[in-house]
Amino acid sequence: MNPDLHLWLIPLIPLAGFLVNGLLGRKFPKPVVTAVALMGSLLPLLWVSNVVLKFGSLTLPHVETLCTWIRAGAFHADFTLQLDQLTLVMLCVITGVGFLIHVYSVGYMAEEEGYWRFFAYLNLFLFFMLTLVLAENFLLMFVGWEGVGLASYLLIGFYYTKDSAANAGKKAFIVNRIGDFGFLLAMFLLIAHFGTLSFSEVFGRIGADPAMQGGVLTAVALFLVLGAAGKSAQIPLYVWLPDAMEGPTPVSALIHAATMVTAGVYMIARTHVIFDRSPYALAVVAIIGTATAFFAATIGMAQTDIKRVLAYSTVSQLGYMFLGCGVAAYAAGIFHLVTHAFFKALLFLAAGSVIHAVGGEQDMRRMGGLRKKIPVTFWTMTAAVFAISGFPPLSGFVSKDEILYQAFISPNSAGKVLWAVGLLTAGLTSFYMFRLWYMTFFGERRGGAADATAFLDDRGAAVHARRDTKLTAVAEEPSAHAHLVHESPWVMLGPLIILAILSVIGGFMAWPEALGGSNWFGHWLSPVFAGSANGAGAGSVQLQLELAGVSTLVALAGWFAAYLMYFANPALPGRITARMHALYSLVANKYWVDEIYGVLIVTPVLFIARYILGALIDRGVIDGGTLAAGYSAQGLGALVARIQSGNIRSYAGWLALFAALLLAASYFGWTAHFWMR
Amino acid sequence: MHLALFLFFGAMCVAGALNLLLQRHPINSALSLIVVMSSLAVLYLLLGAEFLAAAQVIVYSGAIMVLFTFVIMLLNAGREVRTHGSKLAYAAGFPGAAILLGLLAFIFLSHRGEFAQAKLGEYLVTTGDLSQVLFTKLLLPFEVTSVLILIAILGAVALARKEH
Amino acid sequence: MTVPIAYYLVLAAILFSIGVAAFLIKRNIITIFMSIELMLNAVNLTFVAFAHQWHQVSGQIFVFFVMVVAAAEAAVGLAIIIAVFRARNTLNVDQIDLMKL
Amino acid sequence: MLNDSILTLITLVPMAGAIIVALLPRKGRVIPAFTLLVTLLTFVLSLHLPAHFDYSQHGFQFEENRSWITSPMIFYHLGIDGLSLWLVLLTTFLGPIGVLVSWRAIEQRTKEFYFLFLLQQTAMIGVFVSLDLFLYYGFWELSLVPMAILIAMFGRERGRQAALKFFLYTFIPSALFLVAILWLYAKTGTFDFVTLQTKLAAGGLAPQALWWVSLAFLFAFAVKVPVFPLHGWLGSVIEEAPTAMAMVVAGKLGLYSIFRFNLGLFPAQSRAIAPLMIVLAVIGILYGALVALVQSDMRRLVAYAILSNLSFCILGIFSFALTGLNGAVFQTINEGISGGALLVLIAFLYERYGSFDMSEYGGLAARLPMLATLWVLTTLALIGLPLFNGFVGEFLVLSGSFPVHPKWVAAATVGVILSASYMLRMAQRIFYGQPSSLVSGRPHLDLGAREQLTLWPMVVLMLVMGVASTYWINGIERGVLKLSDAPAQQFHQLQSYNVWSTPVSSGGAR
Amino acid sequence: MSDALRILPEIVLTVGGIVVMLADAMPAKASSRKPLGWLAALFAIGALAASLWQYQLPAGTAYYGVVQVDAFSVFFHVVIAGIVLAALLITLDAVTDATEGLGELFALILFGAVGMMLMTSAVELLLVFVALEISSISTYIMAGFRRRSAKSTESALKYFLLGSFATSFFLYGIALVFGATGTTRIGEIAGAIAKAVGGGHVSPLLYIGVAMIVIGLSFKVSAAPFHVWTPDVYEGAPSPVVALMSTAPKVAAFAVLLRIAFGAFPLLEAHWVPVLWWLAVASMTIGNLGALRQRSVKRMLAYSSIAHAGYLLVAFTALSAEGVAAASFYAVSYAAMNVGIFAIVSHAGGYDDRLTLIDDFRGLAWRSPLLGGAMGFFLISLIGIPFTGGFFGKFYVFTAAVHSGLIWLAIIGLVNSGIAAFYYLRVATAVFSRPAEASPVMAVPRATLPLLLALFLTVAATLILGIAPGGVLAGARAAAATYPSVSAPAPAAQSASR
Repeated sequence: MNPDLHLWLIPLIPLAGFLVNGLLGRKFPKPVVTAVALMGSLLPLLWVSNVVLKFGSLTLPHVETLCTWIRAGAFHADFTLQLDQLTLVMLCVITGVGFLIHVYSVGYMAEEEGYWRFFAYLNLFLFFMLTLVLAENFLLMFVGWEGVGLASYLLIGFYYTKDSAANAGKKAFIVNRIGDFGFLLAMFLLIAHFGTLSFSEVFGRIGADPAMQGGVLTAVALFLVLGAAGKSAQIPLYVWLPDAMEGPTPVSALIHAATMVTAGVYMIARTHVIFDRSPYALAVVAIIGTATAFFAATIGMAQTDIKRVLAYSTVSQLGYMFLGCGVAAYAAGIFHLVTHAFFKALLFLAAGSVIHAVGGEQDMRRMGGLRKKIPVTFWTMTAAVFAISGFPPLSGFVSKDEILYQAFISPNSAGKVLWAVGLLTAGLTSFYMFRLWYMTFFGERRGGAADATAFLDDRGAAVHARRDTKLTAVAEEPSAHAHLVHESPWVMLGPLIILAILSVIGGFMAWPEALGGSNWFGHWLSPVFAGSANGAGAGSVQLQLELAGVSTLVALAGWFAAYLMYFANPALPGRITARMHALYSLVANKYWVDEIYGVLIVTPVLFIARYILGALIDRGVIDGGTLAAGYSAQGLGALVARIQSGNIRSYAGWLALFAALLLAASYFGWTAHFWMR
Repeated sequence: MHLALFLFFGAMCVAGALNLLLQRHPINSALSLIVVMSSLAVLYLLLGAEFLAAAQVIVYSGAIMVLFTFVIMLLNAGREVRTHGSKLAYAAGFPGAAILLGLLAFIFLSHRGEFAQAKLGEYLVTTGDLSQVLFTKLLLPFEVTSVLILIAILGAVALARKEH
Repeated sequence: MTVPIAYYLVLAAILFSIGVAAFLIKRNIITIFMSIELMLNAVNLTFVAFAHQWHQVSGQIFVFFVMVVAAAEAAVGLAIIIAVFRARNTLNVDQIDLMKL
Repeated sequence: MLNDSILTLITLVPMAGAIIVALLPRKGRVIPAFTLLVTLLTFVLSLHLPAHFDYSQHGFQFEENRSWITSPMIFYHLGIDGLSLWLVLLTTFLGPIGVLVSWRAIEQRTKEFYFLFLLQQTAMIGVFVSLDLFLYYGFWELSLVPMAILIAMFGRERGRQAALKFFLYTFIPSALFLVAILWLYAKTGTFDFVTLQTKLAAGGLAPQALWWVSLAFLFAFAVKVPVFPLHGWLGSVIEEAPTAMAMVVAGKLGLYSIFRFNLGLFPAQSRAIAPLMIVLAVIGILYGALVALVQSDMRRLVAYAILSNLSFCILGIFSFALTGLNGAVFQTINEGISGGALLVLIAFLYERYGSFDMSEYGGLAARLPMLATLWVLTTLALIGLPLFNGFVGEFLVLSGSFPVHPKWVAAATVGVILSASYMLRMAQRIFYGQPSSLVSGRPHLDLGAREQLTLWPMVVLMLVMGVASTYWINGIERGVLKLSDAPAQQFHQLQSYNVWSTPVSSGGAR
Repeated sequence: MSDALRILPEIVLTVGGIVVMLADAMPAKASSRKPLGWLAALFAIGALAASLWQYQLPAGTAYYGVVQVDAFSVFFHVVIAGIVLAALLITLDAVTDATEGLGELFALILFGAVGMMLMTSAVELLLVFVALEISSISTYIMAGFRRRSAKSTESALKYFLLGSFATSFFLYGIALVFGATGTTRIGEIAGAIAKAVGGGHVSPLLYIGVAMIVIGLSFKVSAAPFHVWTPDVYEGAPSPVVALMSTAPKVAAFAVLLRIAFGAFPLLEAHWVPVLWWLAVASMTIGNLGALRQRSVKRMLAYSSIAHAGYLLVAFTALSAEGVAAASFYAVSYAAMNVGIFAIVSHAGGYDDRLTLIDDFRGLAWRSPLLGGAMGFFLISLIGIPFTGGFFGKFYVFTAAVHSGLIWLAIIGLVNSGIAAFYYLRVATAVFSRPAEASPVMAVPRATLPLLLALFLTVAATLILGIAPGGVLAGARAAAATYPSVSAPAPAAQSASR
């Protein structure tokens, strides 16, 4: 019998924070807002750690039912929370990283108009994200699922006076809706077949019937993948994530790197029971993941906006996680999720610190030589770069290698191919990360004070926000920064350092046996993924060592290439791009995917809506039909009125004729009776 | 004898009626209508309605037609011009009238047998018999006609009253 | 030597139809009114004929009433005609079609 | 005991109020204030219903049954069940809100306006509570009149045409509807709903004729809802009508009637026509959403949004699944609240800036934060975000009808994407970006006390209904249980149905 | 003496007419003739009272069986008395002291009423004929009462000429029936026909006789295709007169039609019912379609009255006691709402029709909510919205039709009433929409006492008929019960249960 953990407190505290700030924040002085917001993220963290302490003594999964939410006929969905290892991992990541980013934002957003609004939204996000991972049934999970979408919509559009931000927010929400469409259909199928959405019942029923393979489960799984692809920005629905960078940098770090975008991975892991029964769906997941990883990495190589590089790298890393799940190495996927949360959050925050330092500049071509000026940022960033590029023994190395290894040994026929592409992607990753590293911190400062101000408008967001909210004093601030590049305040650096440490040592949680570790993390998670047979590939310590070596070499190669092109010989990139210009422009323009979607989907839909449905059918057929009916009646009316010539003799003639006819009729009995009835 | 009289005066009637129809000047029409009515009076006699014959001559040919001619004089109505205000009158009316005539004639003749034969002097109604019924069984209608007359007077006065 | 009632009826029908035709043809209001009188007379003849057939006085009395009514109608009708003439200064029925459709 | 006369009270209090309004002096805000009182009183009275409603039984409650006209046998028979319970509440709830919205909007001829307004209330409540077919028809027709007159009298430039269109669209079908009623009476000799139900269930009537009768019923109701091809009146009415009327013109009356009569009296015929209705519903959902996507006049957008949302109800109704039926009723209530709230918001915008063209707006978020907040909340409710009422309704409808018509429902679910698109588009046009010339020209005053009083109840209700839906469903389910297919049958459907037409327990789809 | 009692209302009215006539003739002090109107109204009330009093007379005939006082006749007496009263009030409201011939007008109204009442109680075709002529001639005269106006005189002429034309058909019909049966008493005719049918040979004269009578009467009730005179005449005649002649003579004519059809020719049903079926369909359709395009309110109402005649004929065709009752009821409700709406039209337009077009009425409700509201109310009743007399009228009529299995007739009729809604609404929406600046309605005078009284009468009647029709319906049923021949379910009834 488990002790009562009051899990519901974990999501509800941030909700309270949101309500307080959201309703009263406008009136509050800044410190109060800050306090409320930090409480809204710190208290859940403390509560989670409290749970962690009790965790050992729990019988899992631990379930808490609060009350019924929806009940109709046989169907019912409750507010039910559950706790198991997987949930706990997510809880730790969300609350931990979440809290750090809250702290960071206190510094980063200090001057922003709508400070209170920002933190209210941030707390709201935490609420929904925690609901998502704590949910014990699909429907409640969907609450969080849609909710985080809402929060991200609000935060991306935080600088609402800026059209690009507004559009980005709308795009994110609608694209996510496409994913939700899949999620909904998956739920409908589950209801149709199991009459319930509770994880335990659905998975129990599936587990109880080993004969149940593929078929409907494949359908469910594929719809779920659609949902996951939307949330986790995988092909074909990844397009919203790069645009989402319109939001403030902490948002990018928290929502679009560390937590929300990983919800898709979490969902697949959570519902692995279904995927296990559908190798087909699993293959789809793996392929999508790998393709996305590679595809995004290539785009990442050609980006010049520091945040966009990170955005594509996020997409790419998420691809790895999908790959992990796709080869049924859920633990590996989740572990990469964790490490990625560390170093990618770190990267974003550090980038934010850089941007902060150079007064709102985001274009790497105008940076450089910042190494000395902002050392802390530099060193933390360096740690992150090495981690993501997969240099042992950093966290990224461990998690990514595990995934590649699992892919290699997976019974999946395409396993080797997946592994190869993954490996190549790893090289690309290390290339574009070091490219970023060099362009930002080494060489000479390319963007001067003068142009820094000139580029304020590109950076736009905050500045526009300020302009029209008439905070001229603040508007001056970034240009003030521009000519003396300076390190960020400690409230921002603190989180950087913590995350840096985590990125460095995080790997040891799952240090593979091959290297004398025990993969504690994997074993600890295994109860959750018990019975996913596909996972057990035939591997060996030897093989894992070899693969690790290979990937390390690939990473080094990527670093070396970057070194050549962006440090040793800066002219080189220009020549190369000139040489294969077509390819370069293709990549630099992100394969024109947005444009293609525009031409293939958006434009036709709008055209049909406006001209076919709106004009032709609605105005034409329906309104027209009404009018036609009206006019035809009027026409008949005119005919009838024609009788009324006003001439007495005509009238008399009329009378005479019909009198005669009527006489004849009634005499000969022409008007038969029967059909009148 | 009876048949001859009938045919003669019947022909008179029809001729008068047609003349009424053909004449262009209202006076002529009026005169031809008098002819019709007088000959009808004779036919009434043949059918043994002596009081009606008298009334016909006095009331119709006398009073009413005089009134007509008087009005014609008053408004000195001239020859009517054959304006073409109505095609329907011909297009619909004449067929109508024709069908009417055809139908009635057809019925009357085809069922000739069901009707009695009119024999001269076989059935004579004296004013006495008439008043017998008129003042007993049909007293109320007789009284009511007085209201009708009143209305007629009122109306004539109200409508034709002199301008002022 | 007799005449079938049917002949009288047919004669009446002829007169009636001529009356109708006259109503349709004549343009002068007064004449049109005359044609109505003609129709009434035709009806009267029918009544008398039937009265003879059934040996029923009421038929003849009916005719008597028709005459009275006709007289009243004549009075009123001619008054109306006079009013119309005063208002429109014409007796041509084709020109009296102010109100139509 | 209040229970015996409560329905009469609720129905006639507005009428009495109307008569008093007609006698009140025309000065100051006497009349609106009094009307507000009357509507509030009605609402309070109606609260008696859920409080004393017996959620454990299916039949009609609070019944009143007196003889009204002896020949033909017409009874003054009132009563509600779980189906009508919340619709009555919805109507009385929207009463005061309608008054508050019109408070400033109607300045001239207030007496006439509020007189007719109260008359409308009576008519609508009457429709929901009357159980005698004749009485029902009476209220049904009566509900047209004040509506049409108000549109003509207080509508905007083309109000007259709109009123005409609205009236004819609804009146001509209800003429056929009347023939159907008369036929039923001729055959069964009763107008009483309950008796009629039993007699029809007993059978014995010419099926062919019954089929036509049910069609006549359905046609009249479908126009009133409106269902897809019959929505010609909706746009112009929403455009022209005063807000208080636009809020109540569509949806609940027609949908309730379909529930009560088509499903209640002609179960077999309704099931026969169901495929067609499902298709129309799905078309309606997508069609409305798509057309809404390209509107720039806010009211027209709302009109098509309403069409789209109401089609969800139709979908749920003709799935005959218990969940779907529950969802349909719930969604009907949602539509009344959320759609109404949106119209109110638009009206308030118009009172400030005098334009319905969203492209003229922009950047209002900073100027009218409260309005913006409420707008966003309403938007979220309308696009069916979980924890809002809209989600519960849509989810129940879709999940309930999915097993019956998987492919069509899948298509309908696309509406979820589209609704988000057009609602967010409107919000963005109005609140995001730089302030437009129209906006920056005017002084910007945020919602006042009266306006907040109008909106908050609705918004709060949206959230409460989204979280504590069971409270409503409890009643609704009692009402719709007998209308749904037998649970056994549902189970059968679950078994027999399959997505990829490969048996559930086969070797998978590879 | 008892005979006199059976025609008491007629006597009262006759006396009243004479009194008014004489008073009018009184020279001097007669600056204003309006008091005469009030005097006439008093007599009308007297007649109303007398008619109501007659309810407690045992049914029976008088004057050698030429008049028969029964539930049927009394019912219509009451209706006509009521209409006349309202019409007098409307006239009082519309006319001015300057209006010429007021005395004659009031007297004529009363005298005309005598004829109409007698029509409903006469069972001797001769009396029917005379009474019919009384009512017709008086209306001819009234139609042309604005003798300086070209339109008024023209309408009088048209009405007169065509009316006499139709009368001669009616008369011919009587003649032929007389020829076939040898009598002009309705009862005896029925007997003779019964004998003939029993004998197996029915004289063909009867068929066309009936047909001609139907023609004559359908002209009087302006049923299509014998409606042609209606629009012109209504348009030209003074509005108060139209209020009277669009209702009272029609109601009377319908009473006669009912009396003759069910009293004399029930056995020839197979020959005249189909005719009526066609007349009904034609009237409804032509009336409503014709009204669609009208721009003048009075013309529009003329067409609508044609349509309403059609609805009434539907009840006829049902050929059952229920149908007769429905017809009687419909007559009442039609009279109430039509008189009412003409009250407003004549008030707004005045005796000499200042407002004629529908658009002239634009904004009446804004000018005077009372008038506008009342007009709206009557229009709603004409459309047939529940809780008004118009609705119950239609309701009973079509119930009767459906009961007799005339589904098609019911559908046609109700679809027609749907079309009808369109043109009524054009007026209604005009009345309620905002008036243009300086539009004619703004000159509409305030309601006078007689108008208020008239409106009260009509609105109350329409409303009571709409909410508690029980009383009137009982009367109508009693009236229907006077025809035992139809009280038995008509052959239609069985065929309905197919």
